[in-house]
Amino acid sequence: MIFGSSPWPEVAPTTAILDAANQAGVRIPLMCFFLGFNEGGAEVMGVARVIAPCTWPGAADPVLARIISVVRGLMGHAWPRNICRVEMTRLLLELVQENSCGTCVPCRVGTRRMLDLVGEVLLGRAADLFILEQLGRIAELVGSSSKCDLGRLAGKLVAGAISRRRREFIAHIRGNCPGTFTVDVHLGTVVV
Amino acid sequence: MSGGGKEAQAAELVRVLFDLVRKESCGECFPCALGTRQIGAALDGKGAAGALLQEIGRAMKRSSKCGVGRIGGALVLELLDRYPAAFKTGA
Amino acid sequence: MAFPLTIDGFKVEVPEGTTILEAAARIGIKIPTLCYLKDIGHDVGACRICVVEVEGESEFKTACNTPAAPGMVVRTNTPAVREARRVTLEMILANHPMECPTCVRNGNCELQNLAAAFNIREVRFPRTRPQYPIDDSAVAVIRDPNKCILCRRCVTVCQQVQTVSAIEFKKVDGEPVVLPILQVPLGETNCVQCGQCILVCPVGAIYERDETGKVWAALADPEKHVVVQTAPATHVTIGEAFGLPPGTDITGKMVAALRRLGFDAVFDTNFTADLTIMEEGSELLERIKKGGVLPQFTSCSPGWIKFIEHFYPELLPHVSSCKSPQQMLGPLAKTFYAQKRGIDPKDVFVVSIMPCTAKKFEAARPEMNASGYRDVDVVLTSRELARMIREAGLDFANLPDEDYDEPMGIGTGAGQIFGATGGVMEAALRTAYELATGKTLEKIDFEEVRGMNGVKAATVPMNGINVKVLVAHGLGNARALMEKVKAGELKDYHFIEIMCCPGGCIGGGGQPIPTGTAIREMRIGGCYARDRVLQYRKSHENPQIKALYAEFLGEPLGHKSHELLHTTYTARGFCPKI
Amino acid sequence: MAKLKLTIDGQAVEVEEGMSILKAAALVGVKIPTLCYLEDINEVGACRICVVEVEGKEDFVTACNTPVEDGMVVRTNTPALRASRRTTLELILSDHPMECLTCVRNGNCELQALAAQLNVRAVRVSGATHADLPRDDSTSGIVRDPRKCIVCQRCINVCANVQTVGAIELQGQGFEAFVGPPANLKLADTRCVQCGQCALVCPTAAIVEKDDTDKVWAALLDPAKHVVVQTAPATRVTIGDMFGLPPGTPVTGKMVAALRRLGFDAVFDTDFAADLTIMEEGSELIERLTKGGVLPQFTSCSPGWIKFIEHFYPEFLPHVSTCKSPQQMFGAVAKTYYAQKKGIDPENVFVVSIMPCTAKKFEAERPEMNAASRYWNNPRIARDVDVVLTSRELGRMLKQAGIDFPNLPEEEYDEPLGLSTGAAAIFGATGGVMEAALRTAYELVTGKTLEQIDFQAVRGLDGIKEAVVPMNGINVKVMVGHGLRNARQIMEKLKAGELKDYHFIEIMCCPGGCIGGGGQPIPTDTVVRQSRIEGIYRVDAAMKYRKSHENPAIKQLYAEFLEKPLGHKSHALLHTQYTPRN
Repeated sequence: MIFGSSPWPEVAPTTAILDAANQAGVRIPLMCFFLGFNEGGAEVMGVARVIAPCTWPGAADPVLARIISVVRGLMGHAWPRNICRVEMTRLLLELVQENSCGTCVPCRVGTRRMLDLVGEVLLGRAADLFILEQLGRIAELVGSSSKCDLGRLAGKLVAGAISRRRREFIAHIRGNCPGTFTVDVHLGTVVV
Repeated sequence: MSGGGKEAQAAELVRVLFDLVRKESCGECFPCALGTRQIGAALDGKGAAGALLQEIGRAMKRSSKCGVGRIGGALVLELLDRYPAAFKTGA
Repeated sequence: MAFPLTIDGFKVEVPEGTTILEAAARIGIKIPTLCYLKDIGHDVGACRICVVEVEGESEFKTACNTPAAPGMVVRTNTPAVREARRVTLEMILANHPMECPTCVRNGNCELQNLAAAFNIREVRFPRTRPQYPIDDSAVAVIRDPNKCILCRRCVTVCQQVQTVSAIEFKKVDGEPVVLPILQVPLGETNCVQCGQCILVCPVGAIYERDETGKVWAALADPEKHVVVQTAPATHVTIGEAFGLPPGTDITGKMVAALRRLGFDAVFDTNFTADLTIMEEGSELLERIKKGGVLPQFTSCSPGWIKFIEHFYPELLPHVSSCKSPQQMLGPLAKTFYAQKRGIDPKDVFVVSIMPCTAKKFEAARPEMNASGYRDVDVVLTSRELARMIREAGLDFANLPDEDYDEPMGIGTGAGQIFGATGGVMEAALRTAYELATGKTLEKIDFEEVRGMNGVKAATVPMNGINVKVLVAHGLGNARALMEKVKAGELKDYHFIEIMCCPGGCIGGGGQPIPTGTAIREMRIGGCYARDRVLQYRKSHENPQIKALYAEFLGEPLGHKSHELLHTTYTARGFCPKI
Repeated sequence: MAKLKLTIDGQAVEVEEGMSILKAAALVGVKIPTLCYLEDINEVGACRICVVEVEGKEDFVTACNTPVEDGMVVRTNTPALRASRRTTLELILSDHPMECLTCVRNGNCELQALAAQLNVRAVRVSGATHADLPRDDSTSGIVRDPRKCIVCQRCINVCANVQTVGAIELQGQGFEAFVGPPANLKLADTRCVQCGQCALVCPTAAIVEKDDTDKVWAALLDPAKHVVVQTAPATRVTIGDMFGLPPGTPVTGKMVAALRRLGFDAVFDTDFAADLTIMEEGSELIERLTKGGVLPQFTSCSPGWIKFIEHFYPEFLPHVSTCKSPQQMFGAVAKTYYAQKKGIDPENVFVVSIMPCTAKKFEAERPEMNAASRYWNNPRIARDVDVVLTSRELGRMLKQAGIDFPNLPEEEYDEPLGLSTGAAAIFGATGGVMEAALRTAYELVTGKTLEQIDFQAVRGLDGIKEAVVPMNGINVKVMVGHGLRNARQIMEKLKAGELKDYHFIEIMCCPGGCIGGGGQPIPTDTVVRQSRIEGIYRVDAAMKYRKSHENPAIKQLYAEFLEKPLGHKSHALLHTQYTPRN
């Protein structure tokens, strides 16, 4: 199987796909959720407008190309429905921060602030739902005002996640994760 | 009496004197109103120390509107001179 | 008697009574000050920033309130003086919230300017004051005691100039603090919301309630038909926020700016000022004819109305029953205008641009719903409008001049001078004379009621009666007149104009900061200059007013007028909520 | 050029192709707020404050660097835009130290002003900051405080493109991105020439001059010290900026009065030393011309330029005049001739310079700038110039002392180092040193009186200017460049052997010359520079003497002390040598 431009790494049979992807230098899970692969047809259409792999103008960008190729590689593969969306959001933001050129304010500071806020949500440290408003507000900005497609993509994906998966964010804020795995404990246990 | 006891006594004396000034301060002019509180904080080990306190003392002594602040300032300078250790408690 | 003294080695000759501060200014030395404010006579020497060395004195002297003396040798910039000033300022800064970028006074703050001038790069002291809650209990005036530096200008203006004494300086739990009397929230005191305290506050410790958010929201709401009215005094003051000289007539630019902000119709409160004259003039003539309560008091100034309700409720029958121009335009917009344009009145949203914080209180009075809805939805002060214009990035000074919209866009010169003390009286006299005598008034400038004198008087013969009038501005002067009315000394007077704020509305509490005596005079000049150049200068000649009566109201003091344009007052007494 | 029609906030406007939305909006009275934007220098769209809505585009675009298109429908002030701008600003403020009241740019800070303009009343986001980034005060002239940096990149672009030095770059990625020298070097370890153009364009206080005012206050206090001050040519038309006077207003007399009120014992003029420079440098040129020295000769007044050539073109150092800059000539003369004349122990003479320039701080600290010490053979005389203050620092001292600058009387400089000519005044503008040199060289070489003394060809803001002046049968060819990008172009031509027939080249480090120096009041932009240049030539036109060699105080100095240009004492005190740097 081709994973982006590089072949699958050799891994032990029980290795989680997440770990395998990580070894290949790619964070996977975020995209499957964000692209709505498990969300049913309507959702796929809805999000595909934002990041249709073939038409996305940012495909020339090496980072986006990598993300897109990951997505392509996963097309057709089943993915657990009950994966933790909040953790995915965090992974996405981590990836964006690692790759942000740091030139424009929304992407440089905004994605970092979102990353911190999502971290608070995951750790159950958010005091109340105001944090979601904050996240939404920054996501809106990053999605509409960033200089390049990387930031815009991240902002839109996070904004989408918050509005569509609000219930799951709220569950985290109240101290429980509705997904079958949470951050640290379950990350390695998903086997495809 | 041991040196420590003397210093503790001095610290107590400084505190009592300063509480008096603080209570007397009408709060109307800034050097006295703010200065007494800064010195208070220093005595509680939470504020400025050393040369900074001297600056406050000088400002109080010469800039204050009435005698309370002026005496307060003079007192700080005097006490800093005689019992410097009293101001170091906890600082 | 002039005498010489020496300041920083320079000889200077000054007359007796000159302070060291003024003497130094003569030779190009601006001794720094912070609490001093000459215009309101505030020279308590609290901040001690203006200390100087005087030869032969061991203590520093405060330059703001120490008179120069013959042969005095003063040094303003010695190391000891610099150190003392610096320590004082640093201790102030230690207690001051470091939140300049988000402070309403950012860029217009005396403490910020002083800190810049003093070159302070570090605050070496800890905070010593406790944290206080923000008091936003009052409709218009909000206090943040954490930013207060205890200069006590607000106390002086409230106690000495306005004689309201809603706030005081005292020690609470050993901490000096400025707070409302009886330590209750400001909204529960006799504060008249005049906002003079805001004008004198050097920092952001007292400020108007910012309601620009509500207006932005209404402008963005496609359902709403948002109309705006601009008070007479704003015509000559908004420019100051954009660097134009005080008193510059910016009417056309203001209209252009409001249109660019997205208002659906731009009306002029000057129009309803003319309407007020029609109603209030008719009321006066009726009182004189039918033996009503005299003298009649004007009712345009909401701070004054709240003042008389608190302090002289027994004199309320003297007050004209006419609403203020702002509150006349509100209901007309939601009845007359809505009807004419075929708009559902519930969708009409009325915004006022006012020189005044008390107007926010006035608009919120429960009885101000004559149209069946809140007559005026949001009141913005001049400062808030300037902020909106700035945020929208409008290049105000270079905007083209545009005209107001029909049918409430024409104001006469008489309406324009409502902005200055004496203006309502002059406008009323211009119209009352012609209505009462049927003759044309030749000399329409009533110079004797103009200007910054605290109380002004005039006598105007009309049809054999010598109409005697008085004009006062600033509540201290109002109080003096009220005491005379109470003592029965003003029985032969017919009409008294009272404006809450010194100088009238051009000196209102919502106006651009700074607002000092010199600036007030320039703005007054601006009002009369605009009066002189307008086509119509008498309220009853305003063609739109004639049309309004013909199409809608019928006649002054008629049935509809009573319903929409007149009101009642509430005796409140001293500190009503306690 | 083609005209395009578009609509901005409902108003139709017709503009030329290629114009940005920002400039088009200004034509209809809409000033779209900006932060990182700096015309022609920084149009990178980093801050995203100037975002606008364009009909048909889903995302916002930045007005500063998006060209207009025909039929475009632009909205600049929608609720979404206001929210976006405000949130962006909150993000910036969430990583900016909240210490306005103790900040050197308080009251002159673009971030502070923008926060006021956008009505930001709370910073509702918080989190990690760059508060732990260390201050870099390794250089003599420039201090960097990366905590206050908002990563607008203006400094990067002015350094790389206007000055072609490239000492600072964008480092790191994502939130960790910051501006600084590469490889975590200290600024002093880079090829930074300390011109301070970065400090002029910084919207906040992330790059500022090193503040030396405390040293001056201390010296003024010290009764043992005889504190003299010299004022650079360019300062007399710029200090007024800090007190609300229009740019370019000549304030010479007020500046003298102000300095006296600060307590300086003698107020002298760098212009005097500028006349001296012309005598020495002109004589050097004539000598090179007649004796076949290295030509073209380059001027040496601008310390940023000197450091530049030392770093980038060390092989051409023999072209540079050996004359010290006027500031350093003044210091050496003050501690020798003046001290001797007044009978003051030179150890106690303390020389303060008021300079338009941050690089002058570096120049004064160069190890070789201790001629007086060598002259008297006294190691306790440390430096020829003890402290250099920029125009901004002087402005701050005056404000601190409460001096009502605009209302001061006009006063005269002290004797004997206070007398100067119009030729010296124009040292402040690009082309001025050349013009001053030509006025004197012509008369010295030909022995005739120069009738037309205004050399218009070398004036103005064109990057490179040239002139040919016939003198005794030789056509003297001169060239003038300002801004280091232009200097680099000239050097490349020299390298290629294209300037063999040129005789004299003036280079100023900063665009516009010293009136645009890195120590000047902020803002300093092209319009301000132009006004200051006009001010300088007004000062020149009003002077009694307009040729350096006619300055009676200079004649007296040669008669009483130096004897003759390029003489023995001149060489010891007024000439120097240069150091090739990597």
